Amino acid sequence: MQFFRKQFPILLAFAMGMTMFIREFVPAKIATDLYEGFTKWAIVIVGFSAVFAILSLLHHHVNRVRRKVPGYGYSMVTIIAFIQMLLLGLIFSVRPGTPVGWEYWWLFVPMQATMFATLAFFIASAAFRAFRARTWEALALLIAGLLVMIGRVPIGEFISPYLSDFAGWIMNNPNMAGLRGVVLGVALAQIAISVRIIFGIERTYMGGGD
Amino acid sequence: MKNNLSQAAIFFVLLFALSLAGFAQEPEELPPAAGDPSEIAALQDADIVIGLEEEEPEVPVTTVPLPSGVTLRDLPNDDGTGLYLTWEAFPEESPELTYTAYLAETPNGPWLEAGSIAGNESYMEDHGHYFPIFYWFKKSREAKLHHVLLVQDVATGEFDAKGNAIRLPEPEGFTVRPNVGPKNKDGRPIEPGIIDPDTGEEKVSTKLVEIQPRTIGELYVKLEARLGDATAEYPEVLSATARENWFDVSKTNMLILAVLFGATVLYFISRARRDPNLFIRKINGLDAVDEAIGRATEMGKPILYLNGMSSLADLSTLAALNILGRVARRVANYESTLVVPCRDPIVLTVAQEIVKAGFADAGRPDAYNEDNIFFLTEDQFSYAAAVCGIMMRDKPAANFFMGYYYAESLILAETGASTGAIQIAGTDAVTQLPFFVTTCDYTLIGEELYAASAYLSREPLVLGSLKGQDMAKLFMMVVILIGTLLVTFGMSFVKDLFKALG
Amino acid sequence: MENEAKRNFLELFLLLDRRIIYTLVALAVAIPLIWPIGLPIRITPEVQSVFDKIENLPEGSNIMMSADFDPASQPELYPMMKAVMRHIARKKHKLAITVLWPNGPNLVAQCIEEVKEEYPNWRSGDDFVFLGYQVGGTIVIIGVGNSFVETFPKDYYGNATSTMPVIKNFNRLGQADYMIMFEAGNSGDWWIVYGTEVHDVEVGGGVTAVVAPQYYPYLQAKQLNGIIGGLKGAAEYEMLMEHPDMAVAAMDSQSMVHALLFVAIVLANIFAFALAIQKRNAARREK
Amino acid sequence: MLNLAILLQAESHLLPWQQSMADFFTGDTMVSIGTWIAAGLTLVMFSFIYKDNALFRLGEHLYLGISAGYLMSLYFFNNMKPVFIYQLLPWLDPKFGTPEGSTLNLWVLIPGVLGFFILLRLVPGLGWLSRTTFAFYIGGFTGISLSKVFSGLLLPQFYATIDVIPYMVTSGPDFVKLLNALVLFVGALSVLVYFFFSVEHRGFVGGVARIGVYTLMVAFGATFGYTIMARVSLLIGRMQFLMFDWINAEIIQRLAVIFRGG
Repeated sequence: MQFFRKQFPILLAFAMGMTMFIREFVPAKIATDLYEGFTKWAIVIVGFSAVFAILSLLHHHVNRVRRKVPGYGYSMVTIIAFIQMLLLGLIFSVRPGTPVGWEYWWLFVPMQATMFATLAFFIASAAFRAFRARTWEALALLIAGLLVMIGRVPIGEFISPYLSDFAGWIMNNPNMAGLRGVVLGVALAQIAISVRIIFGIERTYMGGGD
Repeated sequence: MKNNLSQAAIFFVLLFALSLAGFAQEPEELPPAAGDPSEIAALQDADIVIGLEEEEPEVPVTTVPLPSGVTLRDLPNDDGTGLYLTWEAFPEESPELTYTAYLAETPNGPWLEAGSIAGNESYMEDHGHYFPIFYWFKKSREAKLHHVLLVQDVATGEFDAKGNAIRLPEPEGFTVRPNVGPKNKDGRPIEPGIIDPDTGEEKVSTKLVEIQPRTIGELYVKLEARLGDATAEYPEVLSATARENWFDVSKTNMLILAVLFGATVLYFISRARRDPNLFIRKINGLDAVDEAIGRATEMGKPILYLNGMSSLADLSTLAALNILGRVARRVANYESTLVVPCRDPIVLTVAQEIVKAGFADAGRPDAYNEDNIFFLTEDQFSYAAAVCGIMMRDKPAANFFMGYYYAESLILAETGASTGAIQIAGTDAVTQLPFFVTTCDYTLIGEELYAASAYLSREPLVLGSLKGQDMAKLFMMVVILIGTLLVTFGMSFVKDLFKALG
Repeated sequence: MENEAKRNFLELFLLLDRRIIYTLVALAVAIPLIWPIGLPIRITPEVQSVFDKIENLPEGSNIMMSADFDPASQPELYPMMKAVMRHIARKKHKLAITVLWPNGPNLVAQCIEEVKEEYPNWRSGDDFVFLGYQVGGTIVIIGVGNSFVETFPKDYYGNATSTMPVIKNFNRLGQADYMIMFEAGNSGDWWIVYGTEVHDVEVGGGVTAVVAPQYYPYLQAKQLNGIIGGLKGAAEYEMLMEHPDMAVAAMDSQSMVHALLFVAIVLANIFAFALAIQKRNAARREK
Repeated sequence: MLNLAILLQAESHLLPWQQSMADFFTGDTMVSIGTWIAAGLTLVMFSFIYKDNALFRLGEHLYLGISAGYLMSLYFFNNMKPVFIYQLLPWLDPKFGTPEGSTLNLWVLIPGVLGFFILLRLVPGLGWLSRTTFAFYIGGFTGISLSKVFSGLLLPQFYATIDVIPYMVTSGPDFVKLLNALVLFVGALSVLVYFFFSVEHRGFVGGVARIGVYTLMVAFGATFGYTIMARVSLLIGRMQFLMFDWINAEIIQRLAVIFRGG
């Protein structure tokens, strides 16, 4: 029993990882069948994990209501909203022209869009009160930021085409060079993590579950 | 420091040794590159003669240059559904000259057009995926000398209800296996052209019947050259068998680099387990952290520490928790309190353990107060607003923003800056770094956060990966320098080695 | 020495009350919306190359589209997607649409309804197939690379995809002549790494301004053929389409707010710097 | 309820009752009701600027519930039904028997069981079963990503960095092109040096690292400028909605109609 709890998942991860890695270097038909088969199965598994994510969110809010945690009224709202959306969705489907489609467009979109639109006000107050060139690096950042901010907008192009050309130059050259260094670093980090997962050294993704 | 560079040198030598080996291994017998002199001469004379005679120009007899050295072989690096024709190219071939290949299953059977190319395109170096050794080692010397015409899975296409091809003229004699489509109630596959139960007559189904690319097996191919309306056929009918290849030679560079890099990471992780103090350069971000703690504790004001908005599955959250341990040890022997509001319940429990251990290490287990490390809320913006509330109320002298952040980072950093606190940030969220840099006194950028956590915790997994990635960066820098140097002097050899042909 | 009453102008500016700043921003947005200025919009090469690619493709060629965003970036990417979809409907290209972010499908469905009003004979099944949303992110990209029908047996509306005319010669990502992806995060990297690089498909990126800079390394490495960046990119595309719409209408306000923020940051830094010098001189005078 | 949902016909030919429902929900009355509710919610969410208040938290939780309900029915329609349920019980598909119908595919049972193990995490004591599923899925996916990150991300970006000088120089001797090439080449290399942790940043290496930092700062400057543009666009989008779709359409036009009509 202990084997299935500890060793088997690690062996399975190693076997799956190696097969799917080696398969990449084999052009034969069996390799493409393996690739397509794994993808079809993975989509079903991911479907269940998505349902699990929603159930655990619901579980969390139901607990808050049951234990009368302060602010459990908000959780009641979430649960009620969830149930009515699910029922209407299952009966009438979710596309525009159905109750869910209506709620999506007139309740969900405005709320989420506005939540992020509030950030514009915070940027404005930060512009007045917080964005300081505290160090030489911050000064370089601010100068580049201001040039791009004004150069990439019609008013900048109106003031002088050189301003917008220079903003374009910043985007295509220093910005590109800097972020390419970051992309190369991130790619290496991703590969390092993949190696650790396949060789069973990294197990956080397995999660507790016991 | 010395041994790190020596290791890099070994990899470097190994890679070059490999590429020299590539030189030695001559690809399968390729015909000599020299064009057939008589053909070219005939072509040039014809042009001059016509130009000279001024009176009534008789109809110019265009002789179509017949390709020479034509061979047909199984297409490498594919799943057994392709062959390729190759022949020498003439020095300058006009685009009007087109080569067409016809194929059949019997030497004189019905011929089916299998593809055509113009005179000045589709050379061997254009198909790097199928001819990697040529691309890597011989491209610079033998450019534009070998034409290639691919003969690949011919019988794709759609069949209508009656089973006859819609797109491709299908002479009989071809064996075609439509793949097994949907089955009806009693499990029999639904063939095109089923009887419609309601109306009784034949129902034309537009069902996609996906044709398996036929495993070509033994095939006969003939090549025809055409210039204007004059055509010439290569006398001999060639034949070859397509085979399923089991190793994609064009991905050898990727395989070697992946194995090398994987081995490096594993090697350094095992070394980090034996000797935790592998060398890592001084991270001046950590001095900024100590200095901020010092100034904050002088004023006796609290210190605020955030572990980011993401869960334990995120590397930067783990790094943030490592740095929290050090901050806790430093704050322990002063009077000021350490406030850690959390967004993720699991991160909360880990943070509590780390701070308790930190205070214990510093010999002040009594100073640890669990209420200072608490769960706020999981909603992104309410969490940010609640933290701003703490900043305004308790006026902490130092704010630490470590871990992964989303759009709300601006709200936190701006409120913190306006309270005049010293702020240190560390994140790998590229989109949020600009706001931290302009509003904080010091920012750990991207991988510096991981390096700081490796520097502090000396945890083999993080330390080993970091050193492994460093070796790969060293290798990249060296190859970029050499590759660019060679390329500016016209030798693209090193650069080609790193082209993803797969 | 300085008493509260005689606080000089520098400090006043730096401690400007938040409510004043907010009203300034709100005005800078509202006024140009009511009285538009009509500043000319300049086309950047990154947007031009995406437009030219779709314009020069022969009629009826296959285009893959992926809308990976949610209402949080709807104000930026919705006008962009609508302009590109209008262009594809006008050129009568075959279109296949997938959505990788869970909250996104209804935005695409709404956009299709609006484009259908302008192009009534643009029909699902014949001219486009809205494959809808499938869980899995990268796995869906790999699945779409293998076969649409197996990854999306039913499209968003519930029709079977296997019998759709548009699917007949457009059933894999590899069969696409071009791809346009609308990204609000790094799922665009997944499309490049697991989709277009593997199947050798040219791809253009319609991205929110937040992540636009991160796509320039792909542009220089020719893994992307163009970038439509933020609402400004959407406005440029609308101008290229000669069909100004929501994005173009917003450009004047965008300019005004940017000008306001530009001035604010510059002045704030200058005043803060001047204030610091003043304090240091005052401190030195005391010693 | 399961059958009712399955009775839904395809979009191209909606059932009569669906067509009337669609007309109702996209009709004028529902649009103007929707506009008023949306405007109200927009103002509620904007109230967050002043301070985090109860109404904002209510809105946030309402939005969480709606999104979760929408996702659950979406997963059912787009994922569970066509890819799993119909493969297991094809006769549930209203189009069964026709070419568009689904066919029995028992292979789907294996991922189905593995997926069910994940749901067992909700049951205390059975959670460890889900480790096999994670091992299968994440192990396999990691193998794929290990090779694809090389061929799709690392090598092309690395190749483009070496290719920088010729890519610029070959297109004609032009000072700007050469300058750009140098900026790209030196910038990318110096950023790599900055993120190199095995050598102390002193002397020459320190100098190159500083160039790296400043290149990064200009790159972050570009991100800074563009992020401001993004947030401002979001605000303009919402103001456009409030001013045109709500105030103008719902208030001014209606008043105008009353005055002209009266």
